[in-house]
Amino acid sequence: MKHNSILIAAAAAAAAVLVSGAAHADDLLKDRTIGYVLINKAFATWQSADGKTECPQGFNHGPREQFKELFEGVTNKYAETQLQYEAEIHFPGTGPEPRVFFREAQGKTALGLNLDGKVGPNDFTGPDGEKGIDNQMYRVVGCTENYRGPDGSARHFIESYMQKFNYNRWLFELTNVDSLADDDDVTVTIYRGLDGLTTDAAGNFTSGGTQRVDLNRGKEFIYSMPGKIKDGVLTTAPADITFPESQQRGFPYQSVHAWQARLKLSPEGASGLMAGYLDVERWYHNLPQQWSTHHRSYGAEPLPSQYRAMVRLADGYPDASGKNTAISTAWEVRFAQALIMHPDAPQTIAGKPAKTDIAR
Amino acid sequence: MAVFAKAGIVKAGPAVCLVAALALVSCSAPIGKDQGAAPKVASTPEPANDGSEKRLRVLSEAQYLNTLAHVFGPDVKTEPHFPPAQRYDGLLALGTARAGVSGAQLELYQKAAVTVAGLITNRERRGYLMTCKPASEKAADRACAQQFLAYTGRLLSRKPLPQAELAAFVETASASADKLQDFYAGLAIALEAMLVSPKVIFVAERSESDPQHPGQQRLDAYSLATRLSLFLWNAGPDDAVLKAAESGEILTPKGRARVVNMMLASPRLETGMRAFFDDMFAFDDFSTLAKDPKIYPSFTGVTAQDAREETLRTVIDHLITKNGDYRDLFTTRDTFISPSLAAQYRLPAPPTWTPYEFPEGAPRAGILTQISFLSVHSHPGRSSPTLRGKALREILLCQPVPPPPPNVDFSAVENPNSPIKTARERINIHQKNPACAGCHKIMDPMGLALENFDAIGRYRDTEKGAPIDASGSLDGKAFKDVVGLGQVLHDHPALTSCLVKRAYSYGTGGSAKADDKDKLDYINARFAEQGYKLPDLLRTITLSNAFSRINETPAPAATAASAN
Amino acid sequence: MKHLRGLIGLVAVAALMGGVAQAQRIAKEPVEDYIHEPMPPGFQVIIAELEGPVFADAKGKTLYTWPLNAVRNGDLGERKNTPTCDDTHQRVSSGLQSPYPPGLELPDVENRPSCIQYWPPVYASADSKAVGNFTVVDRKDGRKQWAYEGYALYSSALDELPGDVRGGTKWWRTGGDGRETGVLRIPAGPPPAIPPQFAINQISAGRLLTTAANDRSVYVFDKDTATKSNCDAACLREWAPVLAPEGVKPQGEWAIIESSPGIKQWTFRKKPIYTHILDSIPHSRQGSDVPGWHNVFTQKAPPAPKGWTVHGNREGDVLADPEGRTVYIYRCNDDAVDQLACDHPTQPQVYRLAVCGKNDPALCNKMFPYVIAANDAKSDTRIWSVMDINPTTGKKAAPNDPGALHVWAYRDRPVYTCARDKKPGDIECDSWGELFGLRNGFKAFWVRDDFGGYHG
Amino acid sequence: MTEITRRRVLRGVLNGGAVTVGLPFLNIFLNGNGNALASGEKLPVRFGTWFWALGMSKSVFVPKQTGAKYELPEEIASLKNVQSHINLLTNMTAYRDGNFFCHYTGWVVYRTGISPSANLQAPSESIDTTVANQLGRSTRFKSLTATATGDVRSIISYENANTPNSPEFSPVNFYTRLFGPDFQDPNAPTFTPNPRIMMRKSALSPVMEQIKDLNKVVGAEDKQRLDQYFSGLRQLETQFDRQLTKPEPLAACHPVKAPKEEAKTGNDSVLVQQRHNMMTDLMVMALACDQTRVFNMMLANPFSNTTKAGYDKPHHTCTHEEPRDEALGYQPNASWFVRRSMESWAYFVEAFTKVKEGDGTLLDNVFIMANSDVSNARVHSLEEMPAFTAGRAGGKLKTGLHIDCKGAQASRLGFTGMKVMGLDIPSWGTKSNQTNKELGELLV
Repeated sequence: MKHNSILIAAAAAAAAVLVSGAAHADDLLKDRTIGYVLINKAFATWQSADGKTECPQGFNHGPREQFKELFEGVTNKYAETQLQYEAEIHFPGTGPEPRVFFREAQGKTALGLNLDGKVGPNDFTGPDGEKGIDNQMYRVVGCTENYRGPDGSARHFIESYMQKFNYNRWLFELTNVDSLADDDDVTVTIYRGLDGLTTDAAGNFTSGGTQRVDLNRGKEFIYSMPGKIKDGVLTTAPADITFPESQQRGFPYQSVHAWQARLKLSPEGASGLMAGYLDVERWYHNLPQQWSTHHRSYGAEPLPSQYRAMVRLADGYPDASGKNTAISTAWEVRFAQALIMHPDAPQTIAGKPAKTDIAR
Repeated sequence: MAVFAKAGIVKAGPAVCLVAALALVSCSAPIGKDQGAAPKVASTPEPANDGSEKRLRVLSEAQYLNTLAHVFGPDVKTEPHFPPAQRYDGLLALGTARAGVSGAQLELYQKAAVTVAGLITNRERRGYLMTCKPASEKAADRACAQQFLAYTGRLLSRKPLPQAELAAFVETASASADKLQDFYAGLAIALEAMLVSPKVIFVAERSESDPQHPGQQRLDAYSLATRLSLFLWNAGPDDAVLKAAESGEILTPKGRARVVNMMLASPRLETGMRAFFDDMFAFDDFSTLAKDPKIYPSFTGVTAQDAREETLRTVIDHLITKNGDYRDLFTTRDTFISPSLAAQYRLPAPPTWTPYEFPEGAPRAGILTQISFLSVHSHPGRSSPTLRGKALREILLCQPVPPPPPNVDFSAVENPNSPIKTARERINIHQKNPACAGCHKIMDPMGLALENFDAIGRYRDTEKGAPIDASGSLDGKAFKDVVGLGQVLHDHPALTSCLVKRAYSYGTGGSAKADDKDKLDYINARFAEQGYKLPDLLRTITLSNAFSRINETPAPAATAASAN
Repeated sequence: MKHLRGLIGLVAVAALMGGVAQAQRIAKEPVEDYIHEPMPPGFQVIIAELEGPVFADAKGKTLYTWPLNAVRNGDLGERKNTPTCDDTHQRVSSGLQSPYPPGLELPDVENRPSCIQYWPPVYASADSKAVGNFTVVDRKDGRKQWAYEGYALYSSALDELPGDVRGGTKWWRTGGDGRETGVLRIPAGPPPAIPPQFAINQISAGRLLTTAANDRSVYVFDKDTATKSNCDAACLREWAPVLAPEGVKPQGEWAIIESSPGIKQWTFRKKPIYTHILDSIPHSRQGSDVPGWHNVFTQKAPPAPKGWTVHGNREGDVLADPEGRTVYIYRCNDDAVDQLACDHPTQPQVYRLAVCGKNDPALCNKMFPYVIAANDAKSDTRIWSVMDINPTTGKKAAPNDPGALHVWAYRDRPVYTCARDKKPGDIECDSWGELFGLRNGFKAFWVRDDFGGYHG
Repeated sequence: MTEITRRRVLRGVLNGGAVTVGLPFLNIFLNGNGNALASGEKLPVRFGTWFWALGMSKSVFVPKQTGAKYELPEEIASLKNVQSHINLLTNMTAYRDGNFFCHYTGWVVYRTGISPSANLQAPSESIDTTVANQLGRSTRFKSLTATATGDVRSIISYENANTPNSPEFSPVNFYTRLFGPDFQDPNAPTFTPNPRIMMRKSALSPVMEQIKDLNKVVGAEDKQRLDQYFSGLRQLETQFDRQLTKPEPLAACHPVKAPKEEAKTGNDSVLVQQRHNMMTDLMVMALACDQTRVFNMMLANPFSNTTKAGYDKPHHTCTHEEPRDEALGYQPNASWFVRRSMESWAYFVEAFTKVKEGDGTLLDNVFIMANSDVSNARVHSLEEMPAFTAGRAGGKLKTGLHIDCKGAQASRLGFTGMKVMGLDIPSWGTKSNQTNKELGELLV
């Protein structure tokens, strides 16, 4: 087939753009559709200049420090120290931890969105004064170096593997869009993408790249929800979603209830916050699959203590016994505008009948 | 039709530009006559002619490496970094017929030979690349050395080695093997010497008298095989072509036709033609192309590399895969895009190369409007109608333009905060100054037609707010925009005759001269009759006497260049 | 071989003496051809089911080397010509696998065997002389030991029959990234008989043929014959013939054809071979999704037990039991200087219990259940087998022991499923354990990967 | 003493293989005043590289001032007595071009101008091989690579894309290879020509025969070109001749004592420095004795395992794990490791000044480029990367400068080196790392 059919369809509209020239945001709309690909992502951790406001007792101790605090002078048997700590990491309890002290982020200021529409006692106030911000995860990670900006280790590696490992490619496409300035009824569809990010001469990730949609292995990450655009800011209706997040070792995903985004749209892309109630068990279960205890000590992240804090601070989606299973969380995100391609026919490998011969 | 020969113009000066302009004007008049294909007439017979000169050429680095790859395998690689050839009469290939091999260069060949010989005789490869095993690995084995060196010598020097020379190499291999007590080390020494020998590095064409036409000289079988192979495959002849030379079949019209058709049908024709067009379009400029990252952050090294590939892929697909009309290359909306080019064209494209057709009415038509031409003939931070116009004249119409006079005052053009907005206003300054008007009149009109594309080939319809006027005229034919220019170029007689001239000189290894006019006219006529198809042009050239015959009397001692 | 105190007693020494049936698989599937190098007297080459040709001693025991490699905080393993695996019983951890300190007393330290009890050196007699790539190196204890390409040779106490390769494997990125797997022993074998343009990539599905230069998988086309390539122009846009030298001497399973005028193309086992231009990752298998095209293995891995299945998910394909539950492999390498393994039933179980159920065997059996085999279940390959396991101790049990489970095993080590997996293709327990399951933990039995993740 | 022509001596040498030239060597091989090579050729310029691991702590590494007079911040304070011999280049960029491999992409871009597309697989030959191939005189060793890591797997040079050059990692082996039995001391009377080069020379005769055959078929003008080629063969022959004749005596080359015992293996920073200094002394003497003209020295692996006594984390783990000290503004222990590396760099440069050559020192006739694998190791950043040059390259290179390269491509350092060594390459590197511009400020 000489020409790829979708290419022509998408391109015919593109020609209109070519003729008109200037890259005014609305011009990037092609048959009322525009796509974006994620290029930056990190927990939204509000930080004071010297860190003293939110972390008066300094930052948390990591595995190396906790090991000394837990076992030095107590025992030096491998099974009762290293294996015991690893067992506690993989099956953390929720009881007290006498010999170690976990520092939660203090203060009332945090970044994030008002997830429950209410202004509750435990809510935060945004740096810009917005009330009712729900972001209890900030308390959990706010004083752990791994997650603090600008170059906390886990923060850096989660982002760098998001950028370079296509398993994590994450797109959203706005359809039936009349204007990128104001439109109270657009459709937001999330996909996993298949292609790398485009870079410019200086090595920064830029807009204009192509992203094919993964209707095959990435089918489980496809979600759709309504959205509104007001004064160039997109807000999406809350929806339960999952998204891939791997540092190329394990291949886990995150699960978020009432996920929603508030993004400022610009010709080159979109930036702002996304937030929701992060499933505590899934997020914690992913940690040892993502990075080892060795890497956790890069940013002094004490996993067992962190689990206890999450369980304590979880503020949503109670289970049958009334224990909350999710914790309000916010991420700072940036997207680049991208040309999204839908393959002709959805391949259905995932649904393929089971094979028996390993070496087909 | 008056065509400039660069060497003929002694020194640049206002008068000279005027002459050039007049010549052009005169040549524009007859355009009308050739308009429209001549009625179907029996194919024009080739005029009697005594062919081209016998030449001594140096293998280019690509030809040397292609030959090694096909003889010893794609993983026998070396990066010799031979100094680049000099462009002569529009082609680097013609520079190889004048270049010598200095002592320093020979050391590069020698070092490359040591790497290659080492790879061939190492433990991993010897089992596959050598058809025989020595009696003992610790001593000479004349028979096995003879078998390998005969086989390799034939493929590397493009003809069987004379018995005496082969014996000398075998003797070297055996003496070395005994001295070093290692058969393969000895063989490597002989192979190193062979790889730097003149019969490998140089292409010395030999002629013989033509039995059917007494008194007429022609290329001997092996020289013809080599000329064909370097032209169509950009590498030495393979075993099959050499066999056709050994049997003499290649010297018979029917035999040569069979070999030529085989070579035209081979995927290796693509390698040959990519090398030809990359040379003709002067794409070696890409190796030094750099854009200002602050003004054009999206133009990266990858974009430049893909832009070069886009045009080559379009040309090969159009001319070979689809056997299309050469002139349509300047109006076609078909192209190939890669992800990085897609970002420039603001189109979606999956990884690897995808065929793509610009929609009707889009300003992109013809390879002129592809990012390669537009970006390589522009300044780092600004487009340049003059550079683009000059390139189109010289590359596509074979009309060299004299260099600018030394005392040009660029201040008016260069000062950044002048009230002038568009390139057209800037260029008009040239028209007022007689010293410049002569040449700029023949360059700028075409360049201005391309002003809708900035220095990295992205479309724009205004410059600093002012609308861009892309109209103009080429040799008396007016056009209102770049698509119009493409159409005018499509019908310009110099377009097809320029390709013929370049192809014939590239194939025969030397620039066309005054007395080649009737040969070129014949080829042009056949080219027109066959609908300007490249494979047919290649067949016409390679089967012609103009290609295979040799005019024994060497050119007059004066420099070879002469107005033609 | 000196009988070991309890730990390895179960090895049927008698079976070995008898040199029971060669482990040669029934030659239905082609096996890998190799270069027949000169070997010391008594040495032999045996075709292992997964690893292909491996060296073995006179009794058929597979030979291993332990090449030097980096762990997080230093290097372990052996340099050339300097064997270090000796009779010392290590008592403490080396601390080289960060972030834990050195000097922690190893589990079950009293019964911990010495390096050479697990890895008996292949001694050479005083008058043994070097042959081909085999040389004789001196051990610190004054004895002489055979070495291949300079690395000292050992056999494994875990191997029972000729063809067993239970000590170490070529499958995981062994010897590659020791920073995560620890420094592993790898089976030594003769070089494969393939032209230098090609390389072999050991994956779970077998010995995958790729190009040497950039690890691109090669493919064959159903429509081709031994002497003709039927890949037309459109096909050639997605498939590139692997070019061969002009006059190569066809040998063994390799030959060349002129697939189109002037183009010489390699053929392997009478099929022209190509690379897939659209492959997005090295040693990819995406090309085999195109109808009519197949990856090329010099030797395919033995099939999984009857009825087992393969399921797709967000990263690739994984092996599953007949009910579609993903199958997991447990691997463990301890942190001592001699890097002994801890993932075989005869080895300490405390490592596994720590990460599968917080040292509680019951929780372990709930979270990571064994794959129960039918009583009459039988495996027709050596690499898959059934064994009886005491689920509480994790050790081998006699068939009629009370509470013993009849379970499936891979390389003589039980395989598991994962209680958290809910549907076929789930990989909840993949990369679970120390260093994301590569050092002491569980990895799903990956059969294929489409995104280029680390599968260990 | 009878007049022994050079030709007869050579013939004697050739036929007899190892021949003891029992005659006073001086007046036969030296020119009039005995300080330049017999052929009157200028002293050769050598090309070298040096590698340290895990970048720098920017706030205490990058000087505030640029140009000639800049103060050395504390992390590079140890460079004070070589400051006048080196140039410090800061703020260079290695472009990823779509691929990134931690601690590999950075240094491979410096050494090949290409961002590798597969981890631990070089995209092409490294710059030292390119220079070695282009250098005129082929010395005994095409190039010499040494490492202070004591580990043969430490790769910093590639012969071609698939063949790394494994380094010399043990001082004792390096000594034996350099100055062991087959060392040809230029000042000693005995000399055994290398049989392989003898054979290479004799192999040229069938090649010269071929020219007669070609001369019969070419025209006058082309005969000139064949003559030029023939003189090229002659030049090649004299090249081999020179390698077969006893090398001119080199005052700077004097025998070195063999290292007493094998250097201790171990990753402690002190042991690494000891091995580095031993390897440096041997390498400098090898250059003084003209055993090679291209050399590489590698202080540590990119994932450096160098340890600090009493500190439980090796260098690489420390760069990731050590928190930044708020007061100091950098990671104190990570900076400690870089300071030790800079001490080794100072020792390396200073070693060249201790060898007299002609009327200056060896450092005057050498171009050394030094680079690392990252700039901020904590996040593997490839922007704002530091690098050094050392030596005056026979007078072509300025020294004593700090240059802020304002984000220039890292490959421009290598391109400058190749230009200074007289290579005629239009451009180097690919994609965003492709360059054809030298660092002008460095050139005299």
